[in-house]
Amino acid sequence: MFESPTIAEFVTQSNLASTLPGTLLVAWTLLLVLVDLFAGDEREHWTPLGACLGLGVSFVANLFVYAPAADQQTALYGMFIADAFTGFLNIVILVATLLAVLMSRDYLMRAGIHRGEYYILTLLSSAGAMFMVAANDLIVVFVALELLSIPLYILAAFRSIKNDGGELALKSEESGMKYFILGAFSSAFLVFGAALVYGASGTTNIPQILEVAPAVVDAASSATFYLVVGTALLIVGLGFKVAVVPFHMWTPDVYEGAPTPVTALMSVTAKIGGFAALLRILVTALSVLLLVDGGVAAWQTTISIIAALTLVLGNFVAISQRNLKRMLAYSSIAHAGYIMVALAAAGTAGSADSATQGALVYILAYMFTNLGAFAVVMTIERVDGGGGNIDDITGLARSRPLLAMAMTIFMLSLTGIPLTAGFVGKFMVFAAAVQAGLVGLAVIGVLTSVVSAFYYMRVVVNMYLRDSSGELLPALETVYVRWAINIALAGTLIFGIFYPLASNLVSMVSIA
Amino acid sequence: MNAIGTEPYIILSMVLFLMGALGVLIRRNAILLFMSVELMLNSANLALVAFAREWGQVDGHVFVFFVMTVAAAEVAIGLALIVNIFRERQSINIDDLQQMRG
Amino acid sequence: MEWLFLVVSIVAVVAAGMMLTRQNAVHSALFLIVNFGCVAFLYLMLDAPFLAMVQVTVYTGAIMVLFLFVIMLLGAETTTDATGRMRWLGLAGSLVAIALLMIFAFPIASDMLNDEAVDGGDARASLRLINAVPGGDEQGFRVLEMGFEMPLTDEVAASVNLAGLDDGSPGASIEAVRYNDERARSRDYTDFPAGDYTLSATVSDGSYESSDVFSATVSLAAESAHTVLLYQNADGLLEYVLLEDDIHAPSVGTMRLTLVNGLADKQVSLVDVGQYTTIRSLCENGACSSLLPHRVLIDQLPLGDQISIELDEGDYNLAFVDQDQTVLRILADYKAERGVIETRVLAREPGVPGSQPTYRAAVYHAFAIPAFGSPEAVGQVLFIDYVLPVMLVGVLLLVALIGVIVLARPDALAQAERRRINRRRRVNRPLVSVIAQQTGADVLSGEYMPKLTPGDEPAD
Amino acid sequence: MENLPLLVPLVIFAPALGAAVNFFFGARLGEKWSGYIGCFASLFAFVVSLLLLVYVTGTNGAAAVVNPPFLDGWLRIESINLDIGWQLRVDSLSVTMMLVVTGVGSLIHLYARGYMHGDKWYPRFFAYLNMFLAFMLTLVTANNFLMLFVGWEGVGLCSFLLIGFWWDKKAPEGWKNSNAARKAFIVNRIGDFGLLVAMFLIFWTFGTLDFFKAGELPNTSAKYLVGWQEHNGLLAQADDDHDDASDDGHGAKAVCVPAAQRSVDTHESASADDDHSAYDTHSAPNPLASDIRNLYCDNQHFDSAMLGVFGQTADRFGTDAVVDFGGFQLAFDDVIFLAALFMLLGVAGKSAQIPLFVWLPDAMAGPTPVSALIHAATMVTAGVYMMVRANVFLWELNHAGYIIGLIITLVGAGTAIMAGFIALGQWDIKRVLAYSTISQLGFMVAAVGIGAYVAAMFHLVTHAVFKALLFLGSGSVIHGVEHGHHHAHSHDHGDDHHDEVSPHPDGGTAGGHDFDPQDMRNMGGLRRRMPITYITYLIGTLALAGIFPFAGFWSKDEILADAWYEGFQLNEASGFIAFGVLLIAAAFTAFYMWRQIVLVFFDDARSEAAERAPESNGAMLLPLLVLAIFTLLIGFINVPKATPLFDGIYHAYEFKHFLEHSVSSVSKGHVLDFNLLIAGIALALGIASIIAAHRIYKGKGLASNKRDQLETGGASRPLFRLANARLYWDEIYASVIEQPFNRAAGFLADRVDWAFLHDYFHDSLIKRGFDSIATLLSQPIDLGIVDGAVNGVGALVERAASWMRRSQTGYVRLYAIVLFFGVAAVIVLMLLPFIQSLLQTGS
Repeated sequence: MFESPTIAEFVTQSNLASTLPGTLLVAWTLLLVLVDLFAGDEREHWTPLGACLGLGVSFVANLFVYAPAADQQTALYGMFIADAFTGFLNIVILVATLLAVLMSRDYLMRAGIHRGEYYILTLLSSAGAMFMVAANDLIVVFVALELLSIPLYILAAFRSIKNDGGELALKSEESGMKYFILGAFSSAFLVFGAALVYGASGTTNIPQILEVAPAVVDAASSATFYLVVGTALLIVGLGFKVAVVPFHMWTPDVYEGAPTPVTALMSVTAKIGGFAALLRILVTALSVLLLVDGGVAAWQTTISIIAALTLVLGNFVAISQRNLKRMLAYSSIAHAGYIMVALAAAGTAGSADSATQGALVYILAYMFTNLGAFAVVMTIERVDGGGGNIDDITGLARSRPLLAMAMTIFMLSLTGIPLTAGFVGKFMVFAAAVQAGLVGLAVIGVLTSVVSAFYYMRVVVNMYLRDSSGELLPALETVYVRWAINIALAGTLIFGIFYPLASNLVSMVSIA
Repeated sequence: MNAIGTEPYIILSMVLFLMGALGVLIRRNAILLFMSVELMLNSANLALVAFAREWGQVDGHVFVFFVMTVAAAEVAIGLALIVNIFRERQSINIDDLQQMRG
Repeated sequence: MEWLFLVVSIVAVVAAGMMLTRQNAVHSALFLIVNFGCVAFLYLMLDAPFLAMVQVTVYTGAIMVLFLFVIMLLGAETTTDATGRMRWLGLAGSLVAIALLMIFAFPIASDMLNDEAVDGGDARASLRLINAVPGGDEQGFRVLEMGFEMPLTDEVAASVNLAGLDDGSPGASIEAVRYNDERARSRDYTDFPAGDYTLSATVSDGSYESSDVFSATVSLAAESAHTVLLYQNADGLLEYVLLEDDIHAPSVGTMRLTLVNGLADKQVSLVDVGQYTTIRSLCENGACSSLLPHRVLIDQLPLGDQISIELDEGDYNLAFVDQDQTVLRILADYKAERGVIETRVLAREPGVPGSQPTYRAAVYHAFAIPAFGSPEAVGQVLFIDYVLPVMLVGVLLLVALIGVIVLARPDALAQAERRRINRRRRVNRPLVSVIAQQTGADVLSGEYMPKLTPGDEPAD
Repeated sequence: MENLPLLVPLVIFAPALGAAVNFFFGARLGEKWSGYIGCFASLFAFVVSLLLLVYVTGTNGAAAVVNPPFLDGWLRIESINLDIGWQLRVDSLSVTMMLVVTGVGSLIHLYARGYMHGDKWYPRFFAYLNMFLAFMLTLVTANNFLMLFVGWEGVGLCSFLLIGFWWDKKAPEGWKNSNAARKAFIVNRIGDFGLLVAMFLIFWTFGTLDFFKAGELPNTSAKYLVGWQEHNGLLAQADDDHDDASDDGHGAKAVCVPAAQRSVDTHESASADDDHSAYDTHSAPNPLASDIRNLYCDNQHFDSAMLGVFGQTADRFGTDAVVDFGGFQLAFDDVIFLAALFMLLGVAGKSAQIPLFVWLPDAMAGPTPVSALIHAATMVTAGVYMMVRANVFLWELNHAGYIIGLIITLVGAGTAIMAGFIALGQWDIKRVLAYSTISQLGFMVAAVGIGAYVAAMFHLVTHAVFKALLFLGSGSVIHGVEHGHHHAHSHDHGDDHHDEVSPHPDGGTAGGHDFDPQDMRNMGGLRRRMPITYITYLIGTLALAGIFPFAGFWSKDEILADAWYEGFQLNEASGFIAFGVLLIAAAFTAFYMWRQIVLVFFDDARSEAAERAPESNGAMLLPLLVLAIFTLLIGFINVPKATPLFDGIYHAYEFKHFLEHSVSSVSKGHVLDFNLLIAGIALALGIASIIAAHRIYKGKGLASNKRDQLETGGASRPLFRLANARLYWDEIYASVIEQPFNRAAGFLADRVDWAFLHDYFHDSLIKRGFDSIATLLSQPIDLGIVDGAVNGVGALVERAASWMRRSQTGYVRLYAIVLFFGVAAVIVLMLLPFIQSLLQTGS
């Protein structure tokens, strides 16, 4: 007979304590479902407040669980890995979600689609991201990825619940559908890739794959083939989530159509989840296996090419965009390219740590900056969907000087100007790339960031140096949104000016 | 008993997988698109089960179990989206969804 | 078998092809069901009966029915594939797919030609250690090391190490099992590849670190489980015995009880003594001299030997007796649960020298290997090792639930609107009907309604 | 004295604090206090700079590296061994720059208080100015390339903000301002890219970005070590310390440096000794250098990797060292050459050299104090400063036969003469000065090219003073004319118009009519109306024209003398080029400046506004006077050896000796006596040009139709037209490149491809392609090559982008197939390395 452990045994054996940030968030959200059910219409602000509180609880739990000196440990029978990497990214995810939630309430009220389920889905999606970051098994990667994505599919289509046939509802619906179809399509590739890796190595546990992989590669049999093709398909499946070329096509459409806070959220958490899984799988499990020549992983070429394509395409197409959300969508593709550069750098033996740290700092900087930019875009959007074009922000410096200043700083940070967080991230990524011998990639990165100045600066120029073309928009600035922008601004500047902060935070991170 | 090796199953699953992928490319009916995705997932499951037998572990079976559950969740959401879209546009032709582009 | 596989796979591929090409969505769905059925059949061929069942019920039974339901609900059987845009997609996609298939098939096929046999993977064997040596008895237990006999003064912690015989690769090691670990679990087994090994055991107590007790060469077969039992022989020296555990599930409705004798000077029997009270009265003085009518289950087991019996489900009062019919240990109200595999090791408890020795019948559970691919097999892994994904999938289903409710219930928002329209209709009915007459539509709500003739006007 | 360098962070923090206060509380403080704070912050920084000067002179040129504790480890990535502190460097070079920046800056702050009076963004202006100072000082005090880059970017940002300061003006003016700002920013980004690449190369090569490590002297590399030690009596000390290490005292020397190298170096330094080398009197043992010194003499294995970038360069240059770039290898020397080239690109951007000079004339759209401070005196010289800082690179490269010096000289001299020529034909008073600035920057760059680092720095300093003077003077003139215009027209148009007119003096065109207060055709006769402005402007002009004894004479003469020496004594091509070209450019300088004097100040007023122009107020005149006095005196800081009249009165080459402590190449260079011939030629040319200009313009005013005298003259007309149209570069491009292309296009399109793929090929590809090339090429060059390039490339990029954009059709299935192609591509890519091994098993 199968002996099941008692609850107490389960808690101790499974090391449940180290999964607390995620599990607490899930549990809190389940409570929130009940609260939302019984709170009634007149207390509908309970759910967003509860969501913020839940994020705070999870944040505190995270601080306790991932104390600075905490060692790497696994939990839940090897499914979950708790290390500095997890802790750091958990914080980034939680802050991102908090900002998105802060942005959401006003937007939903304005659009007339305020429903408590929105926050529940948001929180569960973030919980999915948190588990994905900590995944130590391909199965968990897959399931957490779906938990991350499926709420986002729904949220992308959230405007359509109003069902008034308006343009925005249609766009939102289309966005959700496109995201869903392509997401499911790419998930299938991911599953097949995982199946092949399992077939080659006989395990789905990431560290165990690492143990088995060298022998598999040496065998040069069909198992090798499974492993390589499986790796390729894993790259495809996760590359879709992080929106790198050529798996990026969904991004602009989905970003444009989805409600802006959702766009902001998915542009960050989905990328974090995807990159975390890519780093864990490629660097941890599949790095050694494919070290073909001179300590360079065989996937490095592939990742480098993807990174270069992403950088070029993302930055160049962004130039010709008029819609701010679309521009930011392409810009987010481009930023995925920069993180991809770090990933490629992690493929050189010995530089995995610096590359990972660079990627993490980049993600941190990108999180603050991008969410801030989206928050600004959201405030100037109109209910009917107007106001999101680059020409609509002309003269913003006059009507909303502080908002314009914030946007300027976000744009500078996205460009990578010193003293902003964006520069710190770019610097660390390029430094890692150069150290890993990817000078060409670093040069492409620098060149494309020069190109990126072109369209980011156009926003600034439009705000400051041009007269307003039409009537000035009644910008939406309530306390919530203002707080979101303030936090994002503070993060962008603090991490930009006090450089050691970011690099110290990630200095313990090591996943190789 | 196991006269047939793993490889034929894998090849079969790859064939089915690629047919599913092809279905996503050529069908315009959104529901059929989903069915094609289901076919892809299903063929991945077949590969997993074949590998599980090869390794003599049930981990592969467990993976299949999760894939099935996730597929069920995805189908629920996908069909809800389709119904929603149909209500708006009286069409589930996927090519009609191209309001956003460029 | 080959032909069966060929037929099923051809049907599966043809069904998939039909699914892709049918214009009618219902037909496509039905062909997909055929395909899924074929896959379920393949699951059966692959020793996955449980998954085959799930495939049929969940996929074919639930998901595809949902598909069919939605298709018919929307009346979308033949939603136009007629728009001629991007016809090249099919061709280009097929070319890439064929190219990919070539890439896929070539190495696999070449490998298949090289090696037709099924690679059974690494066969695993399991091993555990049971320590039946109590410490603390100064007169008794000794470990022979370097020609000296040393008394063991404290509890003995024993360790076993398996080293591969051929290549010296580490097989498994089991650390520091103490005598007091009386209740062992099925998970105490350590898995390692099957093969020949050098087995060595060490013991240590409070005063002596790691003394080698012995080493021996053992051959451990695949899919087997072994127990190393450490006991003390009649001379007070430590010995071991390697017991092969029968880990296959016991017969239906029974449990399997294995008795191991860890007592040097006794031959142990296991007897079933009907009534509890009688035993109790017999042994009030701590000395159970003889037993009333009883049924002997195991008779006269010598030191280090083991015997397994199958007990029917139910309550028992069991007693261990020695060759002199002295009761060593009584298991009152013993519950025999079906499916349990249990090992009882009779050993002496540590005690004060000179006093009456007491005995214990330590219990060790063994695991029962469920059949590969059976629900038990999947379930065991699922709910222990994969508890995290199970949790996540549960949350995911909740998400799907919420999502469907949110997406498919726009009426919640529309209700207020409809109430407003209805209210207006009540008030302005005559006016609305006049307008509706002329336009054929309800201009206020935008909803279409039948034309009203003048005679239909409400009377208010 | 020892602790004085610890003050150096204040130099940055004072302006930064001023900027922050003005930014956040400026509106509440009001104009008066906001101005006070700005000026005080600047003056405070100036005082600190003076204290640092006291330190540097008092400790005989000791360099100090200050590492503010709270910014320690500012940039640290342990995994790749990167640790860049916010180190501030105090040595003679940085102190020179600090003094220029804060000194001129303070005067301009004072001036701006008067000039910006009444502007609605007054506090913001001072906040920007202070912020600029903070960044500029960050740049000059940096001890590593990264900090330099931070400052470099920061001043670019401030420049952007200040050029576009009046972006909110009415339509044409505001647009012009904002476009100018954008152009400056984008062009500078191109330069920054060069600098970034150079930084990457340097970091890759040296593993550090520090110029010098703390305590390291400019000459502390293995090559120069012995000479340095011997001359400082350090070897004896080292011997004492290591008696037990070696019985023979000379053995200890060998520990430090290989014997063969030692003898050579000793010889070199001995010969250098005759030329007042750094080693004899001016370089006392540096108290902070003790640890490095121990490093060399204690450590048996000298490891140059412990040095900064320049120390390592000096040590490894010319050896067979190679730099491994992962995939390929380059010789160490070649890498330095590449880095220097990329650095030159950065210099071209920031210091407005060919081909990136185009932003600077447009930058005159900013307020005049900004033009004076940023676009004449300080920021634009950052490039020259950086090259002087990197003199070790250039020195070593030049002496190893690389043509970097020639390239730099060509760029600098070409810029000098081209800008000088264009300045001849300009009407806008500030635009003349802008081209003059470009021309003078060309002088400095050319000086760097021929290895005359001191001359470059010297000219930088003097130019900062007198060009600031000229700009401020021009501001005063514009201010006056503008006010005169208001007085003249307030009667005609009534009060409502008066209100409409923007209070900014530069923005005269506001209000809807065409009067341009910057156009010299509207001036004349201001000598009488604005006497103080006139006098000071005259002094500045004479200095710029290189007339004895004003500052420009000394610095320009030194550049020419160095060029002459380089060309005629050493037979270097760069010297010939520099000498010839710069001499002509100097003549141009004198001519266009005197033309300006005559047009602005002499003769009769040519407009009502000029007739009524009032003298500026005291706040503006005081800086003019101070700068005029400095213009008279500053040239004497570096009087050459054996100058008649001055020999013995002044220490010869005071400034050179001052710089020797930080610019190591200087001490290795030659030392020239005053060359009467060259000075005479230059002076004669200058005076001749002035006389010529005077004869041409004086008394005749402008010819009919407000045309220039040169334009009416038969022979000079084409030349003037050429200058006025900024050399017709657009037409040249059109005829040389565009027409043949069009002809070829026509041939291909009409004959070859007419039938074949006509629609697609002809219409889409060739026609559009050539159109875009034509568009690119026909961009008017006066808007700038790079303006054209930016727009043209921008257009191409936009076109490519929109092509890529069109692939985003919105069809999900298309997205899916792209994804599918991606899958195939990734699989193939991943399989490539394994195919061989898989094939082997397959066969």
